Amino acid sequence: MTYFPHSETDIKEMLSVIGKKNLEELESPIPAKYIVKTLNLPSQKTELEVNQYFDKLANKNKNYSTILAGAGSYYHYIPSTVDELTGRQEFYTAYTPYQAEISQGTLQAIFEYQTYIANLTGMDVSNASMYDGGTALAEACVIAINSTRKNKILVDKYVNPEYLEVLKTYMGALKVEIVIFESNPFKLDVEAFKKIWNAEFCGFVVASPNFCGSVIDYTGIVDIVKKDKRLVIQSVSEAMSLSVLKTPGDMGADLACGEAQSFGMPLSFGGPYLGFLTCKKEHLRKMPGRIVGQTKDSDGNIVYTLTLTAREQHIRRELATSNICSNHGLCATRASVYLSTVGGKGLRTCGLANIEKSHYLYEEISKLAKFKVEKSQIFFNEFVVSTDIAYDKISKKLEENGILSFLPLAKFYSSLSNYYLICATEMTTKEEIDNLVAILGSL
Amino acid sequence: MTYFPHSETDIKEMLSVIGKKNLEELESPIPAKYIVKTLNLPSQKTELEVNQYFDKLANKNKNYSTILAGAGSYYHYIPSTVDELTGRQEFYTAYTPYQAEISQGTLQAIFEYQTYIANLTGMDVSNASMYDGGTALAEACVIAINSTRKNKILVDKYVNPEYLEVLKTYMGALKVEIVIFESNPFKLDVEAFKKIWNAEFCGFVVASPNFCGSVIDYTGIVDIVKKDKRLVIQSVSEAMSLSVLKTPGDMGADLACGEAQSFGMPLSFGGPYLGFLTCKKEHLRKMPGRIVGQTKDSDGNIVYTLTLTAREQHIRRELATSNICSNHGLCATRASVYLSTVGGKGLRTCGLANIEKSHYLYEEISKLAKFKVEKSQIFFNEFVVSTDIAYDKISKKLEENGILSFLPLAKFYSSLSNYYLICATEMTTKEEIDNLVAILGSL
Amino acid sequence: MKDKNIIFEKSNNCISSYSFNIEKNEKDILNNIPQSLLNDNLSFMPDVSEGDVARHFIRLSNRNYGVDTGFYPLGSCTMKYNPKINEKVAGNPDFANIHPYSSTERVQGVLEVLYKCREALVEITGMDEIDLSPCAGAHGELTGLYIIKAYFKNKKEERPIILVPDSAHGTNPASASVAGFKVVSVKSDADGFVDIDDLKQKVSKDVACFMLTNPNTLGLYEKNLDQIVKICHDLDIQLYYDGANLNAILGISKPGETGFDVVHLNLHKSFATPHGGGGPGAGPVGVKKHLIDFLPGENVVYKNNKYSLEKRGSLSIGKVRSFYANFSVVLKSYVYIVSLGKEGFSKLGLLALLNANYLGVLLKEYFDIATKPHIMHEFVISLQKECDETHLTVMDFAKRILDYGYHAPTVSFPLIVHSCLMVEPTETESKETLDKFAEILIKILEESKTNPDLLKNSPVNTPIKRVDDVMAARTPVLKYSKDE
Amino acid sequence: MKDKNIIFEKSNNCISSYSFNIEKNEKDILNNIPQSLLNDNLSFMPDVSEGDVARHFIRLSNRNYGVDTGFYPLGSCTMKYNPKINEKVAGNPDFANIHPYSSTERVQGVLEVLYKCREALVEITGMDEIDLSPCAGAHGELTGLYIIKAYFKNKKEERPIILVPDSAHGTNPASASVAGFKVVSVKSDADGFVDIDDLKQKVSKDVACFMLTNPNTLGLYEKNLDQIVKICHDLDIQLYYDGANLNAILGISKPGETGFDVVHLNLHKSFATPHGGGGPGAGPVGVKKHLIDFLPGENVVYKNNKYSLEKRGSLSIGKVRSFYANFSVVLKSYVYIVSLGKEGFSKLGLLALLNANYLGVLLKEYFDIATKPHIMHEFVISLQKECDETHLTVMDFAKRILDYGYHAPTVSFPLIVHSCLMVEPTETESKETLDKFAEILIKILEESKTNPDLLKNSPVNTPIKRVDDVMAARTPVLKYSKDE
Ligand SMILES: Cc1ncc(COP(=O)(O)O)c(C=O)c1O
Ligand SMILES: Cc1ncc(COP(=O)(O)O)c(C=O)c1O
Repeated sequence: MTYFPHSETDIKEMLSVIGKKNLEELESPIPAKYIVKTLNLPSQKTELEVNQYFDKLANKNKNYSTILAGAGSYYHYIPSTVDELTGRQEFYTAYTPYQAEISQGTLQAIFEYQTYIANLTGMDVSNASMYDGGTALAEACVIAINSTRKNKILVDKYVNPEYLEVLKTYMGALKVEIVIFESNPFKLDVEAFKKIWNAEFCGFVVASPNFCGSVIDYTGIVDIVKKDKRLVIQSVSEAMSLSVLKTPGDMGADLACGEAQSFGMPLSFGGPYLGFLTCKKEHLRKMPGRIVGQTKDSDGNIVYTLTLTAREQHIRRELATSNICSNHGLCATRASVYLSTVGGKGLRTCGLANIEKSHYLYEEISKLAKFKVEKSQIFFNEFVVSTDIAYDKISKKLEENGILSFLPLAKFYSSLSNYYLICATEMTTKEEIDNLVAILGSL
Repeated sequence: MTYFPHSETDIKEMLSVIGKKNLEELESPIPAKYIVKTLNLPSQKTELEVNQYFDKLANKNKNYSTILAGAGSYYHYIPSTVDELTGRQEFYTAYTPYQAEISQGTLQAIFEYQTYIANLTGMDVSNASMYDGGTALAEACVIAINSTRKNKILVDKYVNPEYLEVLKTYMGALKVEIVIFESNPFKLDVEAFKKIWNAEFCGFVVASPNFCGSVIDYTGIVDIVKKDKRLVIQSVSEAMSLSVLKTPGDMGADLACGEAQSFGMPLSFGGPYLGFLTCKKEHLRKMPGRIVGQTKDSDGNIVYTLTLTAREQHIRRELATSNICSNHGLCATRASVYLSTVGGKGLRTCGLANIEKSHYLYEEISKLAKFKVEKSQIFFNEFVVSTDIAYDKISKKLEENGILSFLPLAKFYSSLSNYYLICATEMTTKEEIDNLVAILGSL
Repeated sequence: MKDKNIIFEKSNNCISSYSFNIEKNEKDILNNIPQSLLNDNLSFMPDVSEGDVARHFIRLSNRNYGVDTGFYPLGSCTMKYNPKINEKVAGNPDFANIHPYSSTERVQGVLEVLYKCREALVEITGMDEIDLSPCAGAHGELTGLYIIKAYFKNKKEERPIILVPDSAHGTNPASASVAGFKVVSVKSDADGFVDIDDLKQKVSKDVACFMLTNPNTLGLYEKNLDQIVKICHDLDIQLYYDGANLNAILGISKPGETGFDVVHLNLHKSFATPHGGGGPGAGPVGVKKHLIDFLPGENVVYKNNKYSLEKRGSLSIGKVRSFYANFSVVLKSYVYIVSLGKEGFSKLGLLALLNANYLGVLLKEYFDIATKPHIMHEFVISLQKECDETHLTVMDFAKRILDYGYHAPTVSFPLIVHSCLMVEPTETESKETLDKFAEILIKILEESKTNPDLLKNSPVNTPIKRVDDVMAARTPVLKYSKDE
Repeated sequence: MKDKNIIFEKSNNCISSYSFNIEKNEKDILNNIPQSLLNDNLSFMPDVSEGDVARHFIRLSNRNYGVDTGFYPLGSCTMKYNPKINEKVAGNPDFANIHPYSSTERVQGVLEVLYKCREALVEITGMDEIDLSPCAGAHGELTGLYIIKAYFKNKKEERPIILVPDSAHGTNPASASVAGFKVVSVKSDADGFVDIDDLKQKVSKDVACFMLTNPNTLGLYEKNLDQIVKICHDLDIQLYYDGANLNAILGISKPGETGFDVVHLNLHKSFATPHGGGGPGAGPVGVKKHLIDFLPGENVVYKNNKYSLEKRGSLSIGKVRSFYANFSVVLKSYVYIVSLGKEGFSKLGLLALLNANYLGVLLKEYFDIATKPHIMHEFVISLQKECDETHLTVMDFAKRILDYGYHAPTVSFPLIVHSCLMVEPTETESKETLDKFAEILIKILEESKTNPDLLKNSPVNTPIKRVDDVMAARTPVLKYSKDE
């Protein structure tokens, strides 16, 4: 299957207009020694063959029948409108909306996205998307570094470890020192914070919900950081929690960043997801990436356009706030469709369903003799379970039953060697929970 | 999940404008005794619940991994463009194109469909679709009856039996007598035909390919029927065969009708499919259903519109050529997209692939000791196999192996009690054929 | 006339022509079939790259108007919103890729859908049994009439006549005719109801059936329904309910409880499956007990924890279609039923009434609403006076509506009201939409007086201008040909 | 300013508000979380019926232009046709619904796709290894520069400088900066090639890397590439290949064989995955042997008949993203690769060259084509003279192009050509499309002389008129609020 609209006659005619004898003459600027004879690839396939080939590959995946795992990638319901409406070819096959007059669809959808995300995070400004939760955190830290001119940052230990790794990569190159705040997985110890904090840090990165699922009350440290004119950055790896939790803005954060995969992105083995980044007004000029603004056209109609581009790489080049160019715009459009479809009531009840299901699971597990939950943990849809049963035994049993759950926290934290992360969402059925608990009980 | 856009306030305001106190007052024309309190249906479900409910139902179906069966419902490849382009909401959620100025999409797609089908059947005129192959045959016979004023019709025995049943229902009500021409399943016996034929018949219905898959050369009887000014109607239950077979028009038929499910309709347990009906010019005024014609708009542009409506029920009422109103327009649009995507070369190679695969299967089966094929059978993608092995034994084995094949012809023809219908298409892989043959060999 | 935008003109035999894999060459493959039976006529077919095919059909779609584009108040057609979840479920390959001759064991999900949908429709209509096979409304009518025919045949009665009101939809008399009956029309009274006196004159033991729509095509609920039922049933005349207007009473009242013997439903209207620019629909037929034996084709039954298809008995009218039903359409409407549930259906009809009545009230000071007594789910505006005064046609009014971004109401139906527009908003339209639409109709009325040419030359904001229907019919061009 | 068409203004708290099932009441559920951590701020969210949401976004889509709408000659962006089969495969739930922390056994299909796609890209680029993790071109650049940084760090060399041509895309210097380098610009010569003398002056042991695009942003194949490679490699300066322009040489030549050490690809350009109005894309990075150890994150390996993800060694730069890759984007491009196969790739680049050269020839009599020596897959038109003469801006020309139903070429890039349009047709456009487009450009040129106001006031045939960008930036309104 190829996609070349030329007939043999067209090619001949075009070559003759150009004044070439054959297609190969067009290669002439390339030294002959660099011309490839033929690529060592399989032969062209018909669409039917392609389809059969990928059906076979897809069948090699064996999907779980139950997913009770999150850890930065959440199994939520995607309303039927999301694929249907975002799938419109006009959204799908457009480039970045450089020509506003024929790109109002993308522009308005993104403007609506910005409104949703800014409001859900309690901030003034959202950009048009980042790649993912990890890079969004790195870019947020760049803002903090640039606006404070400090080369050190304090980061909570229980920030999503994937994000932390990304942050280390980005900061390492900039020679920014990351200091880990060895906090408690379940709550923030203000006294410990006071001990480690000083104005040499450009800011503090707190995760809530953190990687253990805990909702963290960090209001106690906001004034401490603010007094030094440093920034509080909240990293949110489960955007669905914004449906019920106090916004980062209301908690006192200056920047919020994170992952909005939950707003309509399929699990898709980890990508593409939807990074978001929002800030209070005063940081606007330091924001990375595209931003859509409202304006008027020459008829006086309200319209939308890419704006404040003087921050960006194509204008500022090496002085730009970031190097990001293509972002995850279609994912942002998906989020717009998702949030518009579910609306306020849908988002709220979805959040409530997450709390209800996960707390039911928590209660049921807490009744099992061989498993322990943390009594004090405040969580949205994910929590920590500990047990002395060997991981292999649990994992084998769950695999046999087609259940993805019990992510071992030991992979990420040596201190949590018998601890597991477990998650329930609105997708989880009571039967699935009861089934899991029965299986655990039998171990 | 409901789809009512009203707020409670809207409802109140609207009621007050109308001057009603509550919604129930709007029911007043209906006698109170006929008002239902509440329907005995399950409770409203959220979209997530609906989705889970139907996922469960879908999982109760156990699809075959191999389909080597046709019999009026053919397993062909549907290019990715078909769902993608026909799925555009502007096509999907439109009504019959009564307002041509905002319906050019449907109208032109149907005009293209008419062009494809008229040409593929070698006829002058196609209507905008019929419900399916069965009703198309019945409507074709109505044309023959009305244009000859004869109340008898001669029908080949090996017309698709589903169509024959439909024909019996329609003709029975009109007191038209159906006489079955007890022909040979593999070829038409002209001498036998001459014996039974007379001018009391309004016409002769021949199937090619017929229900046994045989391509029938009926050119020998065309003159006989024509001499009496009666009509030859060819019923085609596998439109894909038109990719390689001489057109009904060229064979001498006056009317062609049949099933074009193969042009982009999924199997879908038998419907909705796509009936087609085409005719030579002289029968145009007797055609049932919608027809799209080319014309101009007031700017002089070429445009399309529903035309020749004076044949139809909404104008002619009881004198109309048919009662059909809604047809299978979107299926016709699917066929347009299908045929435009595959084009001439695609359709041709698809036809060739059907011949190649089915004849390979035929050859391989012919090598088996316990199975017999008909040496003289000329077929496109479907043929007849006979064996003395008990049906239950074959069927059990095939079911175990997830293969749908060997449809017992005994279900339809008592004379063919050990005969089975089997089909291979471009979808069939060599492995599937070899696998089936190996299984048959082991019986 | 050459249309440069037709797919056949875009063909250029491109090097990326679509193809399927064959191993042998064309000639060898074709050797399996005698030369005399082969064609060589695909040269008219295009060979266009996929990208150009995509652009072609996307362009066409952009020249089309659907419910998802905007308000579609096409009376009698119930153009309500088509939920996306219905499509998603129907697109599931475990539903879509099923051969109709699969073994019963492998299609339990399909059969359960059919069974349960039928059960739900029985409950909703108040009939005793439902058959899902008909492909559309008219096909349902035909099936219903076959059933009635078979019923009388079985009783050895000759009943050659079907009564239809003069306000009936064209399919009613046409179906009667296709079913081999003679049609006799029953007059409407001044208000638009069935004229009881005329009915009394026309009933007899020669009449097999009286076909009604209720509310009728003027949007009026038959006020003398009990009387009509009695008049008919006294002579064993079967009462037929054309379900095109069911939306008005959906969830409020059941045709089966008001005396109807046969009813057909339009799943593509009342049950929210997309009409697709002309079907596919589905027109299930419901009957009362005395007619069950005559239902067509097969029946889905549930026995010993297993669903299966069973051929009906010897009194059955036989099949009216190939295979069992328009399965995916039935499936979509079943998704709709499951979604709404009893709570949804308890509001559906009421909101359809609310919308029609509200819009009617907004318009009644300005327009002559033909259905004065009481509006149900739709109403008919007569523009007779306006047309007489301005020398405009009702079509001019309709076309001007397109200019404002709406689909026009149904034009010139029912036939008994001259120069009419039939407006059916359905329950899925918001107050805001109705307010705006009323405003526009009133504006157009104003325009018709101050600037009638605006209407005469309309539409101007549409992809194309006013279409010449006369030319289309006078010199029919019904397929494209390269040489013309 | 109130936009009546924004979703937030459509909200009316409708009775069909979407919801999820909960068993307990809200208060009881929220009891699980302290009051002080809860919000009460969703009142800004709309509650709109699904039908109105559908109409909203369909209306928006109708105000957008994609490749499927028409010709999109946006230079440097390679807006080719996005095959529908790619989307169909990626939509398969067996690919889409996979959690990244699934056990290796359950994701063999996913891993095989990743492995084989990587293998194919290694073959296509001539690099020794490819990493699939970066999310876009710029992200690939950053990753590549991190790798180079790590390489020199491992060699204990301090190399603070990155060279970029003055014609480079903005992401090149920006990425260098984000990667903690200093940027030094290398001049272009009069024809647009790298000025070798300037390069010679700027290279030193302080330079880590020279970032090139080849063909460069003018569409020129660097004629002195061998020399450039030698100059750089003599000082161990790494040569970086920005793959944005790979389409020109795809299937013709391999960057890995011409001396590049690092290359990134834009799967959303050269490999036909949809750009979606701003991503998601994927920007795989390829390197030569000496850099493999520094690649980021994890690696898909195949051992003992099993695919798995393996963390890379201690020299790795670490992760540049969460999880492994933009899987569905990689999958789509792999479908594309499998579809085209070696035969497809043997034509792809040549036809891209053919289209650009053909269009260039059609235009060169009328326009000043900045890339005189030889056009590859795109070319740059300078409108400096025309703008000077008519007092129009290049933007006026671009906007007028929209009026004829095309997307405009890239405007004002590369920066070294004043008032320029950069035109890239790609191989999926037909001769017919190119002929028509050339005709229109020539017509607009004529218009600019005879009726410049036409251009100044353009566009007029678009859904909206010319946008006021100054106002947008001066008083930024970046989110909707009800009260303003
Ligand atoms: C009153 C009435 N009856 C019958 C029909 C016929 O229904 P269908 O188009 O589904 O055959 C219609 C459809 O327009 C109608 O409005
Ligand atoms: C030459 C060049 N380099 C790099 C990029 C950046 O690629 P992306 O937008 O995928 O980050 C672009 C995209 O516009 C480009 O044209």
